[in-house]
Amino acid sequence: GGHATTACLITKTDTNPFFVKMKEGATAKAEELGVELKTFAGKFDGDHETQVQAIETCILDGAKGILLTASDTSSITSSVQQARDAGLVVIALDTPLNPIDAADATFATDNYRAGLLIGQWAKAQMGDAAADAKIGLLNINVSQPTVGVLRNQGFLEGFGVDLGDPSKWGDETDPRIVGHDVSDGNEEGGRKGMENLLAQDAEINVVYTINEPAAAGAYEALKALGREDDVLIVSVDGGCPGVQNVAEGVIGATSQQYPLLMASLGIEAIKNWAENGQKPEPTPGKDFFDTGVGLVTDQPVDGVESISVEEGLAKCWG
Amino acid sequence: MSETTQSSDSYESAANRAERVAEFEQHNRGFVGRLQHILHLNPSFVPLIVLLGSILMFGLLLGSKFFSPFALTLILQQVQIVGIVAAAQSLVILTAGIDLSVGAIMVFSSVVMGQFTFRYGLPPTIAIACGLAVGTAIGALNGWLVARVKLPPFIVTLGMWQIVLATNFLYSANETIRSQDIEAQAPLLQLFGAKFDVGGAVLTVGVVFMLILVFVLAYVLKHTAWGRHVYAVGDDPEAAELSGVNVKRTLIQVYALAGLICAFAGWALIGRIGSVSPTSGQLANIESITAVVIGGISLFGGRGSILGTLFGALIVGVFTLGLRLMGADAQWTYLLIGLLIIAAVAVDQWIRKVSG
Amino acid sequence: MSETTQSSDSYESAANRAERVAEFEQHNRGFVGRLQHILHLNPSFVPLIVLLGSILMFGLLLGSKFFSPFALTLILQQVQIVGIVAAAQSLVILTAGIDLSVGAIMVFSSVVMGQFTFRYGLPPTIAIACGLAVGTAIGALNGWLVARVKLPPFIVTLGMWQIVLATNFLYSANETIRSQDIEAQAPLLQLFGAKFDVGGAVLTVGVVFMLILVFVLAYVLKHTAWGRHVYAVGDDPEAAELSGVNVKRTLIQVYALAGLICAFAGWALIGRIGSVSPTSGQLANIESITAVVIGGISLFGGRGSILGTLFGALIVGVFTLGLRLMGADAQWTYLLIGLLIIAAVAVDQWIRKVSG
Amino acid sequence: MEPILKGRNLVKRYGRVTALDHCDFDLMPGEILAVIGDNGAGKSSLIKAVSGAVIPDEGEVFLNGEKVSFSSPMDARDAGIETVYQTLAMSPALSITDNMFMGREIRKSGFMGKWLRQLDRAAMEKFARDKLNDLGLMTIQNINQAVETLSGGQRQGVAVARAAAFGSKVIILDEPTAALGVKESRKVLELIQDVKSRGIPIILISHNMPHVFEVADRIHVHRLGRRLCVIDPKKHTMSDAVALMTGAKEPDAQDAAA
Amino acid sequence: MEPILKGRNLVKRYGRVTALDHCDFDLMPGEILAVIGDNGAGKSSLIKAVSGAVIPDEGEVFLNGEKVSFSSPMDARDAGIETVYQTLAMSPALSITDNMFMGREIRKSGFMGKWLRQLDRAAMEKFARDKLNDLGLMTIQNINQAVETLSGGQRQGVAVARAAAFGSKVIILDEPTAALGVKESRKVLELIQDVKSRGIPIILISHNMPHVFEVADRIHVHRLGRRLCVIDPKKHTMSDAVALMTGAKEPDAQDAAA
Ligand SMILES: Nc1ncnc2c1ncn2[C@@H]1O[C@H](COP(=O)(O)OP(=O)(O)OP(=O)(O)O)[C@@H](O)[C@H]1O
Ligand SMILES: Nc1ncnc2c1ncn2[C@@H]1O[C@H](COP(=O)(O)OP(=O)(O)OP(=O)(O)O)[C@@H](O)[C@H]1O
Ligand SMILES: [Mg+2]
Ligand SMILES: [Mg+2]
Repeated sequence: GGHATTACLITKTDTNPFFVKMKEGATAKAEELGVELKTFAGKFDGDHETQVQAIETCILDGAKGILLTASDTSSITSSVQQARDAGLVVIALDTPLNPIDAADATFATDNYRAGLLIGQWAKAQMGDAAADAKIGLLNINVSQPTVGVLRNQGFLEGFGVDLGDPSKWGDETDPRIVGHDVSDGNEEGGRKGMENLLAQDAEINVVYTINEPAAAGAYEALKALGREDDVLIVSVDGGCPGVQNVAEGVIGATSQQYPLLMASLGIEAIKNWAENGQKPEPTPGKDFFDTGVGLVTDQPVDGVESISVEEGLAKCWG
Repeated sequence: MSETTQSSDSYESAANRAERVAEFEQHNRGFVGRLQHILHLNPSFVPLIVLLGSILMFGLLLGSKFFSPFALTLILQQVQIVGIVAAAQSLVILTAGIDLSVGAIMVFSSVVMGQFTFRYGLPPTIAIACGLAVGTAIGALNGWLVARVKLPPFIVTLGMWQIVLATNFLYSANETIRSQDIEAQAPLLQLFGAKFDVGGAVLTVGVVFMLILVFVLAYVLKHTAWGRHVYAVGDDPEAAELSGVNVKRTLIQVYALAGLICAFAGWALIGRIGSVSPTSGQLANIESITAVVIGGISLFGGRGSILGTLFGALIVGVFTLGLRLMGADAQWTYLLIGLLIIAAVAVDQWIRKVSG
Repeated sequence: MSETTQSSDSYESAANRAERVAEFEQHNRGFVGRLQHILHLNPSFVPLIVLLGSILMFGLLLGSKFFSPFALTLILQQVQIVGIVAAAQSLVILTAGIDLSVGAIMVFSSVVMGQFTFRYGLPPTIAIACGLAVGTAIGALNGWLVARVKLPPFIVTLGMWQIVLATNFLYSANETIRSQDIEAQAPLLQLFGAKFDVGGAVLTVGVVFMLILVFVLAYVLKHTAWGRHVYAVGDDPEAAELSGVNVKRTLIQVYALAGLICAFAGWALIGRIGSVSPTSGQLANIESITAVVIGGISLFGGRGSILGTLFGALIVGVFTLGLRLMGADAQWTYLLIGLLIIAAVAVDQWIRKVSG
Repeated sequence: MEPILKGRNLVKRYGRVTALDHCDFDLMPGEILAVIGDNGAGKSSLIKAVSGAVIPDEGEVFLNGEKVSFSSPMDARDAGIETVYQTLAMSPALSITDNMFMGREIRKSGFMGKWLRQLDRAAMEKFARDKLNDLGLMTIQNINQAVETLSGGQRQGVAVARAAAFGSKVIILDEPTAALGVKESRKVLELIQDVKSRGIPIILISHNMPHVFEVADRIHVHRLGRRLCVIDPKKHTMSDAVALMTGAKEPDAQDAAA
Repeated sequence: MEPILKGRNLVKRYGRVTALDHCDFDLMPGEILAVIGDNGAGKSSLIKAVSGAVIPDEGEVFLNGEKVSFSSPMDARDAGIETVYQTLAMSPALSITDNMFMGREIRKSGFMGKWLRQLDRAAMEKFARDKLNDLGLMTIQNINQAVETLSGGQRQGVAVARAAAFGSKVIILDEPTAALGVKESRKVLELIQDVKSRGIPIILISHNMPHVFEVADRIHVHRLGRRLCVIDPKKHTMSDAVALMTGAKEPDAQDAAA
């Protein structure tokens, strides 16, 4: 249908449930509004080249707008500029570009805040024991994509650890940190990474994980040692299986994001741009439109705003 | 023409007068000589030596932290999936092929097992059988393309990798089946994760399966006709064909068997990570090929032993855990593993050369 | 013993009476026959046919959207990095090796160029020279390990891949150098991204570089002694050594040259993506090897042409863009590309067989 | 008498090269047929075409008067045709024993053999050793040596031993003594006589005229991809044969017809 | 007279197999030295050891009285020793011309050759064609054919042509006529005589006694990895030679000392 508005959705990958949901949200909204949607994704987290090619394809295809979760937030800006020059509206989803105004608008979760919330929660939850906690961190991979760094550093900040350089993980000197390992953001890597951390120090009692699949893997490793009940696992994402795991005590708390919301807002914005030439406005006081983060836990602590598991399940995206 | 015949016979008949079996000086061997001889006859012992050497090294550096039953069995557990997949990879590489689709077959089989149980409500036994069948079928298709259509294995399995992985994501809709659900409803899927104690060391069914698999394959490759054919096909397919091996059938069987083993790896994967996760196994190709090559099997086919592969996988496992224990951070570990892979093979070459 | 000598001579001398150069029946050829003959002599035309076929197919399916100068030059732009790296990969594969470190060398070289300029404030020309030197040095190290220490290329470059990539992350601290900064302070780094118009089609320096590189290498491989040595080394290194090729030197040169080309690819990468991003190029290995194999170079070395590699890279580029334009979503695109890789090579094999 | 193996009008082209050019071929029961001809005349191509190693572009092959079309060497082998190819067709990395028994391995008796399909290495090694001793290949020190470590002549000896041991209907030898020493060549000639006395016909390709004239019953002269003529070694001299195959002499009318 | 090429006490072991067992060796200037011996006696190992193709475990090699230690066949070639190995050492996928000129290609003159280092294919092809014609290898239809598509004998012919064309000090031929036809063998023998008349000494390994006795000046009899004796073909019969190399006869005292 050459007459309908065409929109593109470009995600980092389409294997991570988070992006799968984002795509579902966009597809549903596009159908509702009669927008033709084309979707693209990188082959792995950090696959920048495929995203560049996707933007070029969208320009060639005559799309009206692009929804983009960038793998490399600063490198992508030249391609984004090319698209904007060609008359497309480019909206960054989930991850702001660097600089943020490289995109026409940003509908994002604040990943740093997501990390911060679970860090604060974990600290409060442990109380005095937090002073000599033993922390293991399971990141995504050694190439340190920005989301991973933001979540990780947010968590450490929230937990009260001195960050060193906030643009990378691994340079902290706090003795409470047992180590950083990588998990590829999936169960397999989560288990292996957790085992490696446990081999370094079997007394680990706080575990940060990049996402809930990694958390599930870490839990399996702990279970194999019978230590699943004395370790606090925190995570980010808020997918339904993840929230379910919070309900069952696998994960202590998780920061929930709202990919469906971001995507459907994005489609609406493109439609609006195509028909009225209007660009969306940021959240007052911020330079982006914040789609919000919710800390999901059944053990709320003072000073950290959170929502219950029921609420989390109602809003989850799985 | 009897006159010419005789003339040729006349001097040649001189050859028939006496015969003696060749006896060359047999030089004496000391311990080193005997070791060399053993290594010469059993080249798979070379990676074993490298393995023992690296265990010893980390043992000396790290002491009881490394020499604990926990750490040592942990290595086995971490290596089991790669070990099983590498066994499949070894078979394929012995035929001078390569299988880039092993990881995809593994994870897709595990997804089939999980989804058939949870989406369609099939009994786990049937779902597992289906998963194994799917793996075998994909492998057989690989084999058919390699043997019959005569496409290069690299391309066939590269294409298949993408096809199977995409199918996997499309079919599973990227949904994980949670460990808790499996435990409650279909514990059979987690069979390979079952633990038992052997004198302080915790082994899992998956680890035992890996070990048995490797030994069975070693037997098959060495002591059955089929095994010899696999080597012959990899060594020189034309010569094998001319000397009476059904090269095509052997190839199809090898790829199908590799597919089946990968499907078992998929089952073992469920046991290891508890859940069914469609995003697992993305590094299985490269890790399995690494294990095979470190283990001394030639990528040109026909040479090497599958026991070597097991040792190869363990060498990588030992290094990885050892380095983490020594406190190297993730990026440094990554770097050092790269160095050590090269070093392990260099030592291997050196021992081979010395053992001449 | 003159009597015997004569007896042997007596019949053999009959051979010397007449001589005639063999002339066999030369069967007539029609157009098909002539085409077959051309393909037989120039096997690299086979992927060219597949390429033209696929362009035609997408042209018919997509019409002017695909047949526009913009779309067609877009393919060239999207393929340029893989094309350059695949040229390096071709050299290595022709020697029966494989280079898994190409992607790592590429990004690390680009990071060196960027960081030397921005961190140490060196003039861009010097920084670029350093980047090229680093790439060459890593390549030469690969070559030294393969040729002198006699390690398998797969392992050497696998290890080097990890080492270089980890070094890259450690050195760059995972920091991207932004396009705007480069444009302002060191536009030379973006040289390969410079665009010019050729009749509506927008070409970049990088695209032109890729094309020139491939043609120069094709010339060198076909028309110089060094090129023939590369083929000989890949064909049968032992025979090459015995017949007077300095196998070790040739290997080291090939790997070093591959490293240099990858460093150029790193420079081109800056031009393409504007910025210096240490996370780029992670798929360069597999994509370059795919292009090489689709292009008809044997992974066993010694056979094939580098022009084929260019066509191989373009085939993948055409498929990728075509499928995306047709609106296939990512997983479907992967699945179809997987299928098409296999199909492309199957067609290739078939044409070769028919042209016998 | 009907030939046991017959080729008619065989054509094989390799690109621009025509290796077989409408070639006929007959092997009579119980005979030793020598095939002689210049290098590149197409002798190996001919025997490859009749033994299933290449599939001819045109023409037909008959075994015992029945048309056969072998699609692989295995088919020919199953039909009782055993061939020593000029390239020897051995797997370099495998042992002598493995190579000799490739495709017809002996399994152990009893449980190990029946159920675990274990090979009977001892039996195979003994058999291999015996066959090599029959050929006088005494310098082979280790029967489990990889074939690639054998000297050129030793390798050829192993290939001949294999064919002689297993051929049941036709044995084809493509230059079996080319790399062999004087003693070993003698042994092969004896072996050929021996096989013939068992009633099995043999095709022998050789450039060694004294050997050919010593053992052959008939000589097929091959030239430029086809059969020039068939001569009787008792009625012609070696000089005649050489003159024919090099084109220095035209064949007599009755020979050419044969 | 000082030997031009001399080996002393050469030892080469392969695992359990001893291929050379304290072997001596002498090649005199301008002579044709034949090396004969059983299969597996170690003849090829010997010439590999003196031509740099294998590095002996023990022992020394002298060229023109000076100790040399070739670490690769290239070293030997640069010293003027040209060898045809039994395995022929050719790159199967490359053309005849490429193989003949491997490592000593001819470049075009002028700009193309000097600066673009372009090969002079026409000149190389002509040279190759001529050399093959000299050997009577007329059945080779296409000089740019890949070597792997040649018949066994054609391939050997190409290897011999290469050595003869380029050898300057010593030419070593390991069974150069094994796969050759009658006519082509004759040509090679003529070629050997021809090379000798140019003053270049030749080492000829062969199992063909008539050929050996026809051309050799001296015969080195190799047995069980070492030199058994050196005999003069004019003073001994072929039967003597065969008996010596197979161990049926002991050498005379003065020969063994030689
Ligand atoms: N696979 C092939 N590809 C191309 N040409 C080939 C191939 N095999 C053989 N030929 C050509 O066919 C012709 C006949 O070869 P063939 O091997 O049958 O000769 P031959 O009579 O056995 O010679 P020889 O006595 O040297 O073994 C030769 O010119 C050879 O170059
Ligand atoms: N690379 C190797 N590895 C192991 N053994 C070897 C190797 N090369 C040769 N041999 C052994 O060394 C011995 C001598 O071999 P060589 O090739 O020198 O014999 P030869 O006299 O040339 O025989 P032929 O006349 O058959 O060519 C043989 O027993 C052979 O098996
Ligand atoms: Mg032949
Ligand atoms: Mg020899």
